[in-house]
Amino acid sequence: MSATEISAQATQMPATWQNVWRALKRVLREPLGALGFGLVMFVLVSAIGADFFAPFEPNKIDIRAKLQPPSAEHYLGTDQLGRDIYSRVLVGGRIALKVSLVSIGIALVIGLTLGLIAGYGPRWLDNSLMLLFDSVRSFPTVMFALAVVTLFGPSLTTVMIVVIVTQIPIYGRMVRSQTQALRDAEFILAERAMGAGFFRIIAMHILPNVVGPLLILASMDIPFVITIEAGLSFLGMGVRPPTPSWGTILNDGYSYIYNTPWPVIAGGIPVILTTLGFTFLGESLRDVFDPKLRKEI
Amino acid sequence: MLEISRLNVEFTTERGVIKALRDVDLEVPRGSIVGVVGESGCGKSTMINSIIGLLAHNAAVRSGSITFEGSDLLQKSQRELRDIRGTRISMVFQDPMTALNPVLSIGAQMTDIQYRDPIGMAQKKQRSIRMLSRVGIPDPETRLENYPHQFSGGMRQRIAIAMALQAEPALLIADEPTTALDATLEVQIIHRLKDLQQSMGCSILFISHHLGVIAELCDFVVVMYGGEVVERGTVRDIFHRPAHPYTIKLLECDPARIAETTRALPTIPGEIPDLVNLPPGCIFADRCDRCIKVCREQIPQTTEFAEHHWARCHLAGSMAET
Amino acid sequence: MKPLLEISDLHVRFRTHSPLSAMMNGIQDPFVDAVNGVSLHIGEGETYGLVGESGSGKTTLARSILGLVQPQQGSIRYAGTELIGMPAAQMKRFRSNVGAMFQDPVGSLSPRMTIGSLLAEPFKIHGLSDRDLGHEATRLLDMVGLNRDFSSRYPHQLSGGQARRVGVARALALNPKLIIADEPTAGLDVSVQGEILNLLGKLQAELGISILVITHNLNVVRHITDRMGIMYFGRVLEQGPTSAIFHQPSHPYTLALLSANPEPDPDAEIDRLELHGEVPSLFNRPGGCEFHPRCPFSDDTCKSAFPDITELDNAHSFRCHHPLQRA
Amino acid sequence: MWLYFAKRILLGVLIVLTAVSLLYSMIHLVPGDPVKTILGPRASPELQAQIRTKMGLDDPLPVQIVKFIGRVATGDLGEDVFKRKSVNTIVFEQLPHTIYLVLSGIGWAMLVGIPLGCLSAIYRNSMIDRIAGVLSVSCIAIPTFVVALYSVLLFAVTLKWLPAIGAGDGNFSSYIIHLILPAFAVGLGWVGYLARLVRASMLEVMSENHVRTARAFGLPERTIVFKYVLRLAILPTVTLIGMGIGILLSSAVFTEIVFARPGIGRLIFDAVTSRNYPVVMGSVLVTTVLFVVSTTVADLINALVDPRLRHHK
Repeated sequence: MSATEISAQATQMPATWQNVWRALKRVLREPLGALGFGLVMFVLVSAIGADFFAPFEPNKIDIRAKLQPPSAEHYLGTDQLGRDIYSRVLVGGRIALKVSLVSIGIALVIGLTLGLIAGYGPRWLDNSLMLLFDSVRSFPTVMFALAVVTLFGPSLTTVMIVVIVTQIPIYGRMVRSQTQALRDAEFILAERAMGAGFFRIIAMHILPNVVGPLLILASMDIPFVITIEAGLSFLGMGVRPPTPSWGTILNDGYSYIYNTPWPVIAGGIPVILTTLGFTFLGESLRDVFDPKLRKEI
Repeated sequence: MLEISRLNVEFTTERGVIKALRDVDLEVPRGSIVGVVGESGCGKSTMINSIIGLLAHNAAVRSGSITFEGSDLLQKSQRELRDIRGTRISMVFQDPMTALNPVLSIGAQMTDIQYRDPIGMAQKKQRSIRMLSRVGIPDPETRLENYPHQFSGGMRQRIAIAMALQAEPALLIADEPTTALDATLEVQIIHRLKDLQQSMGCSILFISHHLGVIAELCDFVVVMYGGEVVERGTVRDIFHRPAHPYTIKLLECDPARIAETTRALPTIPGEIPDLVNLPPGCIFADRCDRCIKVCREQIPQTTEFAEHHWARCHLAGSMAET
Repeated sequence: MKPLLEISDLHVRFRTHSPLSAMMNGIQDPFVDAVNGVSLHIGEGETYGLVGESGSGKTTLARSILGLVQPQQGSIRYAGTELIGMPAAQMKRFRSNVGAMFQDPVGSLSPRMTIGSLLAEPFKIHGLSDRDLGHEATRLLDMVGLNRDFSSRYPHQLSGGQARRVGVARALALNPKLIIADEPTAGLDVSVQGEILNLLGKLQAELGISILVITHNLNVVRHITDRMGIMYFGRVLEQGPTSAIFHQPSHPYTLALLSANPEPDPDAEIDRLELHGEVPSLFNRPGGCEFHPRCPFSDDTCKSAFPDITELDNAHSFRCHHPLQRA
Repeated sequence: MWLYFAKRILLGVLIVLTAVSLLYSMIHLVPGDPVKTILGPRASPELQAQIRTKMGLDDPLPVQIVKFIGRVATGDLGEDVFKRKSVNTIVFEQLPHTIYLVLSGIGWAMLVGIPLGCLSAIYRNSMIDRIAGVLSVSCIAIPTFVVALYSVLLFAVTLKWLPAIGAGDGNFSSYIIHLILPAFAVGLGWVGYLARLVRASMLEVMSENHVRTARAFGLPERTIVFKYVLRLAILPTVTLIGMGIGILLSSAVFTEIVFARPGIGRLIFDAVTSRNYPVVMGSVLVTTVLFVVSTTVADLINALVDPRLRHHK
């Protein structure tokens, strides 16, 4: 039996809890999958329990203790206002996760709906939606984000709007191409011949086959969104001070990079660990479920 | 010329070790056409891939030998095997739509496979043109510039045959070359193949599940089932005096052999056993209606009970007579 | 025999180029005729075999009967009712009268549903969910000779033959009067092929249904059909009782097809009509009789005019200017 | 083939037009008066009216869009109302710096990433493959601005090997030296992307039947890899690089800010900070066109290499 046959079986695996558990075991068997899973769990736990773990109030200013290197009291040192960077990193993680999960979730639902319509609906609707998607996609993300910031002003909501608008075309396009491939599949013809209507075919026969790959794709986008949030906050276009964010920690640190390297190092590492964790986990999930998915970005 | 003896090939998978080929014996005499018959999962493809040394990564030859022109192919290095492939042994594959490189012209691909010959480009091209016209491609000179997608399925299969025979190999392995084609084309290609074989004097190992094609084309027939060769003999032996119960059943099942119109077609109930957990006795015992006690306990040995006619069955000799 | 299904002068065309691209490429006729004036009828309890090579339009014909493809011209009447242009609601009710089987045994089953829910689908679609669907599923599994445990399995866990049985069960779920089976034996080994055909035959004898079998396998047609038609390039070139056609074909193409089916006997004497060339592309439809470029008997008439129907006795008819001599 | 080219280019133009209209309507449909946004709430009503007329905001939206597109089509991106300078001049002064950055970034990424991907595919599941796999995933995972910050920290602040700030004093070698770190930061992620993609598509092509045919004819492994596999496997890479220009332009914003380099990313950033909306509009537009042009060119290259597309009607 060839590897492709085995993977074909894996993609057709129905989503029961038993199978989720089995897939997780396969992910954990891969060293990188296990590492990714571990990192993601670590980030999730520390973000959820940020208030509990944080030794200091993240916005508490202590000018006398500014720009300190790591110590037993301040694990990651302090910033230019003497705030404890470790506490700020923990709370910043919660914001990064909130932004990415909420905005990807919204983009997923909208992209799925539009993609199904484009893939199964009439040709003209497909063409217009595709043109719209391609046009939105042609704005370089950060440029587009900056343009949006000029209008709405920098805020967390602005970041989420940018992410939602730029992700919808990606999910929409993918759902559309999968839907089109399924539309002419024999099992869809068989259902149509039996008299199944439009909504029944979409809901019972196309949706279940599209959702799995889409979720894997979305999980691989989490690091991208975290990067966007951190990046915009770094530029001062995202989260407003004094709210802690990995981006603002880096921005503050950058101003003092010639005085002390610690804030930049401390702000960058959580970003790297989180994106690495989600990327490793996403890649392993994809390898387990659907190796053919997303050869291109 | 080609002789496979006691070949064992296994695949390592997540489910366990698949014993894909077990003690396979096969012989292709010089200048003859040997047909291999068998249903899906019988090990035909694994056998071909073992001969040309292109087994999958998770496959391993456990024992046995494949002797070709006096030396064992299994003992050869990848490099030596590569020198044999395309010169002494050539292949034609099943699916003509995907067997050729889509972004290279036919001419480029035909020239590429002559890379060993110390002749000029123009001569290589001339040779390609000659070969294409021999397989019946009209206007070969201009068609050489075309890409595979500009040919129909039948034409592509002709091109594949032209490429395979260009180096005048001693052995041509044809893996279901006509299965994907329409019946009227199938006949054309079979006849062309036979003509070419006779004029070039090569041997052909012809894999097919179409009994009619085998009967028409081949001199000898090998019947495979569940990773074993269960019977082999001349084409007349197999079609007129089948000895193994599987062969008998298989022939009975073919509706083309049933002269009287009937709505009750014969079948072989059951399925091939799991090749990971083999039954202790004969591989066909579960589906065999002549199964006796010894069949479930002992693996039958290959016995020759008439000249050129072997079967792997405890009842072999006695069956042919009845 | 009263005809259950009557097709007359059916035309199905597909657009091959968008209007814009046709204009830019200078294509006058951006369509291909997949089905080109087909007439045939199937009686109650009858099995009709439609034979043809790839691209002959047999699958398109089947799909137009199932309402999956919209014909441009002609009529399809089921038990006297015209299907073309039927309102959607009525069409849905009609569908419960016709069961369909598609080529790929596993691929025609929705991959993420259990066999049990796949068998319940027809009832749900037609608003019959109040029945005991579990009971219906076991009834259907029994009918096609599958164990009841199959209910909880998924399509990819089945072998080709088992999946095909599920396909038969689904086609028969709503007690249809007509079954349209597109290549019912495709992808099956010879030893399993017979099981499926026998099953269909048994169910037909018990339930009195009509079957339209579409296949390229002449041996299958010979054994299981009462009448047959041979399609080439979107037209039916010859049709009539199966035994008559096998015994004495009139169209050269029929003979070529029959003789292209080598008998599995090394000593058989084959009196063969071998064709040259290949089926022309649908885009370059030959004028006159579409078969003339490959026909050994063609002359100038064949190049210019498409032959009319010639009726023989026994509802045997063909379209050819130079039919084979009758012995 | 020409028909395909014409169609593809037409689609590109259509995308640009839609994108411009979207951008324009978005800016004008948001709640709040764009003039007030630009001038701040304390501007005098006369000044507001003056700017409003100057920007053509009195017309209905579709008319404004058509007028705007017409103006852009003639190559006029409007005027920077603060500096009283043509936006064209401002944008095209900065654009070359960004283009050099993007090209050198993708250039080194290609030089490293493509061979790395090939090696991984040829020696699949070997040690090289595993190490290359971890490396490339890590490269993808680290955001550009973090790479930029860390490389400033390491190479400029700590090791003092390379300059961190600016684009040099005008002479060529100094420009190049100042380009090294930014180009490294911009390209690092792409090393990973390209290596992953080349590996995946090579493995896919290698499993195709025609490669088995080539093997069965005993072609040398070198010919098979470079002529039969790579030629097909490179096609998705071309598409990726075409799409990549858009992502690279985004990375350029961060890189130009961290390294205080001139360029269009920095221009937009400064314009956003000072709410200089005609400049924002103009430069986003130019980058969008750049992106559409690069994806279109990638598709055309694909069509040239792949005869199946070339003969497609």
